[in-house]
Amino acid sequence: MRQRTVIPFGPQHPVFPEPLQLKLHLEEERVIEAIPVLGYVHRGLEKLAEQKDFVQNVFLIERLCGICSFMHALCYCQGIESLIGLQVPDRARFLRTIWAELARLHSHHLWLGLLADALGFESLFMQVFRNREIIMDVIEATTGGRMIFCSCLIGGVRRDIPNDLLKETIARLDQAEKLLDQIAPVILAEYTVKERTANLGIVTKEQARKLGAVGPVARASGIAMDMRTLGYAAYGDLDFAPIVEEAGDCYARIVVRVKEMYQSFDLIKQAAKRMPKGEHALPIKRLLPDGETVVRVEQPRGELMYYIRANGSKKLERVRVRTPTYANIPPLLHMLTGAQLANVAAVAVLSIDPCISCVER
Amino acid sequence: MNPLFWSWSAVTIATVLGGFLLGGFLTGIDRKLTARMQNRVGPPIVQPFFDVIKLWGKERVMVNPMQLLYANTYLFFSVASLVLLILGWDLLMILFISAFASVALVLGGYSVESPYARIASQREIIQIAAAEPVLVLAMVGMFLVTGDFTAAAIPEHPRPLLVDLPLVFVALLIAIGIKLRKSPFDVSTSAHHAHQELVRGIYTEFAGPTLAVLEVGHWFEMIFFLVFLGLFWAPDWRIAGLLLTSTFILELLVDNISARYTWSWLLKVAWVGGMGLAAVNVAWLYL
Amino acid sequence: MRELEAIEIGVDQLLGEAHLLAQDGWRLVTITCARSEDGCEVIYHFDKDLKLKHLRLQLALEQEVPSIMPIFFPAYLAENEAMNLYGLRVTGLNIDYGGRLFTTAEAPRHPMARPAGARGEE
Amino acid sequence: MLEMLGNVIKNTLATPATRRFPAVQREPFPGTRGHIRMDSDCCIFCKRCEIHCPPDAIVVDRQDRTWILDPNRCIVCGKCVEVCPKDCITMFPHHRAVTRVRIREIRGEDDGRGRRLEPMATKEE
Repeated sequence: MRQRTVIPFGPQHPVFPEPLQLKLHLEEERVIEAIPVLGYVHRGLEKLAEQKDFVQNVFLIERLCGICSFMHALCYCQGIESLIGLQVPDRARFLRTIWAELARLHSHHLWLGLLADALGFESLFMQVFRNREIIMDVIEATTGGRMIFCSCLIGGVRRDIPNDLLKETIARLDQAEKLLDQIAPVILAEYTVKERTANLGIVTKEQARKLGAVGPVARASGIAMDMRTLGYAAYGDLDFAPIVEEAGDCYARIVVRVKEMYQSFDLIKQAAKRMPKGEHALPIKRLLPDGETVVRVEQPRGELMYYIRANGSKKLERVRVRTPTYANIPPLLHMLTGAQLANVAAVAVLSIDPCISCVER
Repeated sequence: MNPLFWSWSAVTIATVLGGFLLGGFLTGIDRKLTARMQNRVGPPIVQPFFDVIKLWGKERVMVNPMQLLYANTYLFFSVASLVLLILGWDLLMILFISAFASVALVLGGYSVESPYARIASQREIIQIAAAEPVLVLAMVGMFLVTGDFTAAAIPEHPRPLLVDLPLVFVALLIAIGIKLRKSPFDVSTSAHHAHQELVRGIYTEFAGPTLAVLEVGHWFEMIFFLVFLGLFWAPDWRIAGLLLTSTFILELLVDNISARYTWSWLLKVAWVGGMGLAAVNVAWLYL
Repeated sequence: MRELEAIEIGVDQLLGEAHLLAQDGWRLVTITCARSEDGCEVIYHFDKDLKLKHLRLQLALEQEVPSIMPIFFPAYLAENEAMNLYGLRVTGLNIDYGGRLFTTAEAPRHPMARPAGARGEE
Repeated sequence: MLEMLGNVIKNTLATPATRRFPAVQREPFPGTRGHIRMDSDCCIFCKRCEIHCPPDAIVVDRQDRTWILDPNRCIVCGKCVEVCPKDCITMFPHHRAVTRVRIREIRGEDDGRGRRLEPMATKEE
């Protein structure tokens, strides 16, 4: 019988920005079994959402997760809007799209930096974060916050992007895109990166279906599932197609995300070009949500689902959040089994881009 | 007391002081240059000294008392190998002593319960196995050229070693990349930043003054290998200096343009590439 | 009041319905558990080609429900969560955290098990 | 390996993108939500900010004529700025350092003709 080591991978580990613990049972350096230990950041937000009134909830829901906070607010607001039967003004729809794509951009940049760092590629990590800073600046200039946008509101958005600021934003994003042009070939073609990620943690199309993978994990396995094709916000008016790769390995997931970064730049430019004039928010006075609904949006990490039940009062009866990482944990465990310890960081963290505060809420 | 003793003592003291200062400054330059390559401002050049002073002032926390012994052994043998190299002793013995330093580090990693340190120690052994044969072959090559195993014989040789041993020099670049813990060869631990897979590898469970000892030991190890490379143009120290500077910058550049690789790849590169090059060169000298 | 278009089923129908959905290529999105005054409501959300289908289960308090993990493997996280937070009784789980998916042993047993609006168990 | 080389060389020659942080600081953008401040001169203690505040960071007492902000709870969302009928809460773009003290605004009694009998005071407790 070979010696088995149990490595407590996390909850504090340089590669994890968030506290997930994986109990890795190793034989030499090969992972035999991985067991996730959750609950380090469980805050009972779903219960808290029942205590606050539904407008205050927007601010609460946004703080469910740092990286994709805007997506949570967007999803929640869309749910409430459908319950009170409110049609958001056109300009608000386009502004929401721009912010959603900015959130995707900065999330994917973060992920790319962490990937580089996990591969021991310190200089690439620094380059990616330098680029991300440009995106963060754009976000701060347009919303007033760097991580928590606080810009989504039931009935529209909280602040408008004036046209001159929009122009400036596009110019800055062009600069960021140019810098990304320098880095993308490195991550896509660099020998060491490619050698370490190709043929790693393969999830076939069939397995991805069975394990319920969502987002880039599913798309890298050949499933063209992208909630943006539902046409929420302004996505119905913009031209794009889900990015799909067939290989299903770690490298394919990198390719999907890098391509999505370019896609986001493109979507923002499209939205800015077609930006309609008009109001950016509608008043919601004396309108109360009633009934139940399920809303879905595409987060940087995949499908986000909200189930909201209201009873015609200010307080909601039930808010259920299913975040993409929650759905991607079973595929992660599948990938980890049989992986080398050296690849756990690269495979585990980076290919599913875990967000633990989302999972535990 | 004979005069030889006094001159040796003087050289030893000068080496220890010089090695400490030079090692710290080189590490500082390393960090500054790395930062500039990454478009950052970077720390001041004397930051490594600040770091060591700060570590020295911390509370001494040890997982077990043996750690201190191993850390000190590592420092002692790193210093000793550098001193003996400067004194011009037998190269094989010097290599042996520097290997002692590495072994002390491995034992230090093994002496704690942390699985990270243990796995890193295993990898460090692989690193030693990858780098040492190249170094031995290099010394055999030096012997074949100068007819002597002592370091003192090299500067007296009429031609620079590089002329006779170009491939050995290239092989040594790989070995030194491993020894300096630079990407893509930083599998067991990394010189400046927390390692991702294994947290900080061998260094994981070292803290405070004990970690400071390891840091300083690494400075001496670095200087030792640079001086060893300098032997390749030994008669003229100016050209040797130029050679060392360019080697140093090359290592930094490679560190910044590549990701870390796995240990199996490291073995392949060191044995097939490094030893292959060195062996071809040595065989060519035989013929 | 806009109700969700959910198919109301009984506990004994659950596994059969789930089997049919699995054969038809549906993906389990998640399981929602909500507590009402007199019992517990469990909603299973499924997705196929961006279309949603919901199965709704009304349970009395303390009533057991079989796990659909053998059919939809990813169900185990949501089921363990419902066990932990709502005190749902799920039987036949292969990966069982013992009702402690998120909370530790000294934490309240089912922190969200009170009806909506009320504060959780102290 | 060589894909990164051009980038590295370019960086070495270029000026660094980072700044020496505590010494050199970037000005925040004009719309940044940095921190809120209350000008108690115009506060009418209507409690609207308290009611709307999502994290319950503001406590207003009509009797004591105090307005207390717990900066540790405040999420700087700006809801109070929006709902204030007198516009006496303002958002400032600079961030305030983390603090555990609460900020208490007290206003003395009015003499009925718009003049204060006691001077207004901001206390940090």
